[in-house]
Amino acid sequence: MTLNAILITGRTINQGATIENKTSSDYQEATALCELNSKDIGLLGIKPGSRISVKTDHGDVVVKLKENNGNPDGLAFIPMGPWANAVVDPDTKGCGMPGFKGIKARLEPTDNKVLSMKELIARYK
Amino acid sequence: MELLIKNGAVFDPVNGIKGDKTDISVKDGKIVNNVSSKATVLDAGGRLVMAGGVDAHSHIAGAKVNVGRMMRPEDSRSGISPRTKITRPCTGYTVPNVYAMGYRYAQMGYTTVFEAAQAIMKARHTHEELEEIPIIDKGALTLFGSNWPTMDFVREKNMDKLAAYVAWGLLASRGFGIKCVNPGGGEMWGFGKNVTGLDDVVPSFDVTPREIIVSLMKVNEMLGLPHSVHLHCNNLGNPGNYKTTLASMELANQVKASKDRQVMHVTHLLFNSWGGTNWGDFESKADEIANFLNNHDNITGDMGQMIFGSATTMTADGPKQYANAKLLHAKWSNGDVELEDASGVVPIYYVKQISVHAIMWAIGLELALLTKDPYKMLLTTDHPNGGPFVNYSEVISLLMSNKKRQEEIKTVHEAVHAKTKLPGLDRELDFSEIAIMTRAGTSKVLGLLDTKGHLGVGADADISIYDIKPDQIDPSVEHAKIKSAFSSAAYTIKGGQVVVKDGQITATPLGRTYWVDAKVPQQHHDEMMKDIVRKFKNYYSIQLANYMVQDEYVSHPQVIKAGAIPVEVN
Amino acid sequence: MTIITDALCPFCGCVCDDLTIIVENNKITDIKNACKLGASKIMGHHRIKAPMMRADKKSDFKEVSFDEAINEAAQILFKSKRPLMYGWASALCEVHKKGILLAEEVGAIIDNTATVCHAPSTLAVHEKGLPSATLGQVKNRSDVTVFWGSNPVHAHPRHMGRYSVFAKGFFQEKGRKGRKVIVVDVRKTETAAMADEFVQLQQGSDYLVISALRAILSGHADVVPESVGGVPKEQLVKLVDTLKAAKFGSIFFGMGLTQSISRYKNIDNAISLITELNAFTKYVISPMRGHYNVTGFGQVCTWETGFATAVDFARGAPYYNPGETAANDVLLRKETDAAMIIAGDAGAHFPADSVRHLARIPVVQIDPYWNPTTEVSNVVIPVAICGVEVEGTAYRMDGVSLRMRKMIEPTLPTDVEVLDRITERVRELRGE
Amino acid sequence: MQTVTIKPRKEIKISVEAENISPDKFGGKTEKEIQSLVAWMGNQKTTLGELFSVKVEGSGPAADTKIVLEGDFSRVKRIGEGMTAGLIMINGNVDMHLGAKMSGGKISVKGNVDSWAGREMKGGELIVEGNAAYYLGAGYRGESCGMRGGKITVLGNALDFVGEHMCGGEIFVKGNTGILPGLSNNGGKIVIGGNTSRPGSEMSKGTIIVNGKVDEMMPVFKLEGDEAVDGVTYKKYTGDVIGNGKGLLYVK
Repeated sequence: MTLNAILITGRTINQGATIENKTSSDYQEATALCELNSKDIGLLGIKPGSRISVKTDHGDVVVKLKENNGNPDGLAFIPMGPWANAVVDPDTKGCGMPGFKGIKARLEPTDNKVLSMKELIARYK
Repeated sequence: MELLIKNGAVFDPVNGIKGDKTDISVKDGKIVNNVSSKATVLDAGGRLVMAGGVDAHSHIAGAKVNVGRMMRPEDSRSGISPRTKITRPCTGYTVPNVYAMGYRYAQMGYTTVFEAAQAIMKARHTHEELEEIPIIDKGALTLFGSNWPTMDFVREKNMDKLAAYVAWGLLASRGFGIKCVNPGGGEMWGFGKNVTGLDDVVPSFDVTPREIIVSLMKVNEMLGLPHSVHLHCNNLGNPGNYKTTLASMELANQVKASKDRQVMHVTHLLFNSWGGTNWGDFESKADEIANFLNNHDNITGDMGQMIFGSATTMTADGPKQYANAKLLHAKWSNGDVELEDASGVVPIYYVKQISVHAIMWAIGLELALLTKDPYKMLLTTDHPNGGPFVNYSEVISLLMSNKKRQEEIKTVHEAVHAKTKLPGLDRELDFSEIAIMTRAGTSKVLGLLDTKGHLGVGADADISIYDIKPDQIDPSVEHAKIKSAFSSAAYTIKGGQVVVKDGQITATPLGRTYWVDAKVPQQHHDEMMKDIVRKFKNYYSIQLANYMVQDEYVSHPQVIKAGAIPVEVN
Repeated sequence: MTIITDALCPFCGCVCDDLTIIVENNKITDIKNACKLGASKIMGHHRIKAPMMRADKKSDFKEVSFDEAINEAAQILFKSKRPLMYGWASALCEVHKKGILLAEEVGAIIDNTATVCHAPSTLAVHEKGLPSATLGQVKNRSDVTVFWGSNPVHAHPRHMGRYSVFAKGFFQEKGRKGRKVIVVDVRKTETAAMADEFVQLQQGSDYLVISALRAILSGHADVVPESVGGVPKEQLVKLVDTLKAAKFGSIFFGMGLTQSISRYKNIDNAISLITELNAFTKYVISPMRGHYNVTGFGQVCTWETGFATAVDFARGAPYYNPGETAANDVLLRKETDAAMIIAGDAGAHFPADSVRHLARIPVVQIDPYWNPTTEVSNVVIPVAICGVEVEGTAYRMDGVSLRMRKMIEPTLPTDVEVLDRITERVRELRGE
Repeated sequence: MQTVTIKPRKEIKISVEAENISPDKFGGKTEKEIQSLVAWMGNQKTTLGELFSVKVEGSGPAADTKIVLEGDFSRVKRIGEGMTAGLIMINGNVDMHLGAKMSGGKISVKGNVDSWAGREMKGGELIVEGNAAYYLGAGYRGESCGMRGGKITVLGNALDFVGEHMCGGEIFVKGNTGILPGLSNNGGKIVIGGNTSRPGSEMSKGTIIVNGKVDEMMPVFKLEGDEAVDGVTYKKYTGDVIGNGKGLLYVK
């Protein structure tokens, strides 16, 4: 099952609290996740805590699913950080700011593992 | 380090020198009687020599100046020059970067400049910028006119506590004197309102602008501060405001000076000498203002001359700036400071063919030409409100040449004929009068005449030499030469060091920052602090312990001591 | 044991200055008044211990001396034709001054973390100005507080308590009870859950909704369609009435505006709304700045260069044009041929393509912490933590400058010392 | 008539700033003089001759100077900046700020142009056969006026902020544009052949004609009814109503 969603990224308190400790599992737990409401999670047919693949025109990444019923239908949220940035729209639109919010994304359950920060960045080398 | 300036045509009104060839000896940054034969000799070649220029009112540093830069990249991109071996890059015209501020003043022969307004809570920012302005000596006036402690102590009629607050506020802000902007209006603007005159009551504080002004003047003299209260009158920028200005100036009679200077300096009078009731019947009342000054000796003013072209208005007069932004459909920044004051920044473009602008331009010149004593009317453009300070040479040439004025009048809106007296004024200022308006007078008004604004023994060796031979020029006719010479000094000497030669920066020493350390009886201080502690606990958004400007921000201080003097107040 | 009172927090733009820090044997053992974010940073101990270098980014780092690392950093900058010097938000203003000087000397582009945060807000200020106020003005007066695309519960945990919602002030003696709180967002965030009114927009429709509010405010409700950005017109009309009824209103906006479609034009439009509301009553608008001194970099850069960030010194004079001179612009164009990343983490917070380019060019990192930027660096110079081990100036989100305390003695050099030494070495290489 | 042909000597990766590539700078100059004109590559001050081969045929003033750019100029900025006369023909793509502040003459591009083409243009003509990027015919940060005069034609598409702050002149985009074309239009004319979104926000004067689809209309326009322009019937809107704008927006 594929869920088409609009992806936004942003701060969370756990992302902030681990930001000066980015090699830690705490940071990964805080940021390598994607929040959807329970209805969308139901559409995906998996449970919170499962792994999902998030694909956009700009990249793909595997993160853990988290429930957040503050999200409207079809809206996915990934905390700011390297996992989110694997899939955001880099275009600065003539004003220097990449597209961290409002990216069309395709979400699917996956068995692939969530890469660690070092593994994720190693993909760019 | 010794320097001997020979063959200069010296204009030093304080010491009665009017163009005489006078040698000037310099040693260790001061002017001395004579120097040894080892002194470097600088031959002025008969050119005009004056003390370094002193500006008593200019917006050169601090929060609102930086907001001006931030909101005006289109201004920053003008006046760009790359770094050199000696200088950092320069940007901006109306809101230059810190380096351009210092270099451009020095290039005009100015060596001392006072920032006209800082809120105590944002004073650290002011000093951060002042620290990076090269060459010139500087200082900053501190806003007290809408501060809650000021208004509370005024209401309580407790001048001891008010004096203690001013003394503490000057220390907290490393400030030089009392600035009072649209008294009461800053607080009113907290809820989007304003005062309309001297007797409006500020709600919740139950005081009037009149009471604030008089009280601040009283404590200014109680403390024996070097400078007087520096007043930006209520109703600035409104047609008909000359009446408020005259009524405010009348208040100076209520206080006796503690030293040989005015008790009230009314600033940028160009914006406060307006007649009429609206933009249609707008007219100059500069004559009434000048007439008042001519008949009173306890009050001084400055022009705030307007320069056609781009300007950036910036003032602690928050409500005025919102009104300006609406009128001009211009971008608008507002900067209320909790418990203290307001501020606003709005760009403007002064156009010769707009009647109001043409009349404003004339008002500034009328003020200077109708005020008989140049010690009472300083030369400023209220930079960058009337226009950027780099245009002082334009103002000087206008004041020295009726011919130039008449030529200019032909190019501006005809309203200057019906609405101002400028076309009929044929007074032409001489070099001595210019020296007073830009040096001696500004220094006297600031209370710095012992070391600034003249070339007598003991003065700071701040000297400018201009490429004019006074005995060979008719400024009235050769006004273009006057303008050119005053815009770019042949030499500027700061503290005995040549910092400008042929208009080019040759050295960039860091100048000093003046601030006033005023003492009050401990008991008054303690009483006052009880109130301050309560305000921090309940109302400020920062801790008292983090409020005061630390020594680190004033690396080259020039501290002037002052203290409580018992004075008679009427 | 030493107790430091009224200490300042080097985490977010709130720069809370009421912390109490307990220090024993040069270690911080306890902290009072800090939020989770501040406490985690001040109490954190995960540090890079020594300078490191490597030629091949796929190989492991080797520890080197500071001299070696500083020399290599200087060589990289000296040889570069298009250096980028990025970061700065977690450093003090004293560091920014040194950085701008070095950028001038090596002809670099200098940009700060605002480029992925509130730089669009500055672009909007160029268009419309910034009607704002210090936070105490909000605390004492604001009776309508709007959070638009910002989520202080997560990003600025003490903002509401200290300044904007729960705080008691002179004209707001009742604190929360005297204030109406409105949240405009695409998600019902924890902040929205605490609001009196939540206006839920479709993602990316902020610009349209703000224009609709302006149209209604200016008496042109007739042209506004029945629904804008997913918000019923009726609710927009009611919202305008609520806004107008304030005695003092304040709007705090965040990345919801700066990063969505229309970028800075969202803020441009919001500033106009605030300006127009001032014709009715008092309103101010403020960006919710992220890092504790991201505002400071903008201030210093502005007074030194005339421009707030993204300043290109290639030709010796400052040139500014985000979209052309911002960090991601030049990284995505693969123009940058060397980078220095200091007090900011491009590796974590830039899009993948930008990080890919960083992985291809020489990169110098100056930072206390190991992070994704470290992973793409060749030279890593660890430094003392500003605001914990180094004192100096920071600007709170409302532009109030404060002096950060030193809580403990540093065991590593400061950013200022490192930048001084790099600058000195660059001058030597140039033969000066 | 003077014809100057310029070709890059090698691939350019770091953008070159070459405001000296302009008929005003080349007119009446010899090959050697043109080669010695300054250009910047990153922080390296260099010359046009270092970066490009320069061939000059004939001689003449700016107005009679034709500059032909052969090869890849996609990393060469500021070509034709401030030009007042003459002709520049570009056979490939060019980088940012093409023809910025130009007041006369003509620039013709076979390929694509990057952002800020025709920025603050005052006069003359700019023709782009390919696509344009952001801020076509727009202004500089903080300025109240972008393009003031002249004509820009783009046969392909353009991205966001076409004609931002326009105070005069005309822009024709045959294809689609990104969001917010004609933002704060203060007197210019923009014709869009294809689709766009959010046109005309804050316009006070001027005209915007959209022949394709408008994805999202700004909620600040008053529908005045149908009106024919050059024989084509459009829905006519006026606005932006917030500032009592007198702008005209025509949507098919």
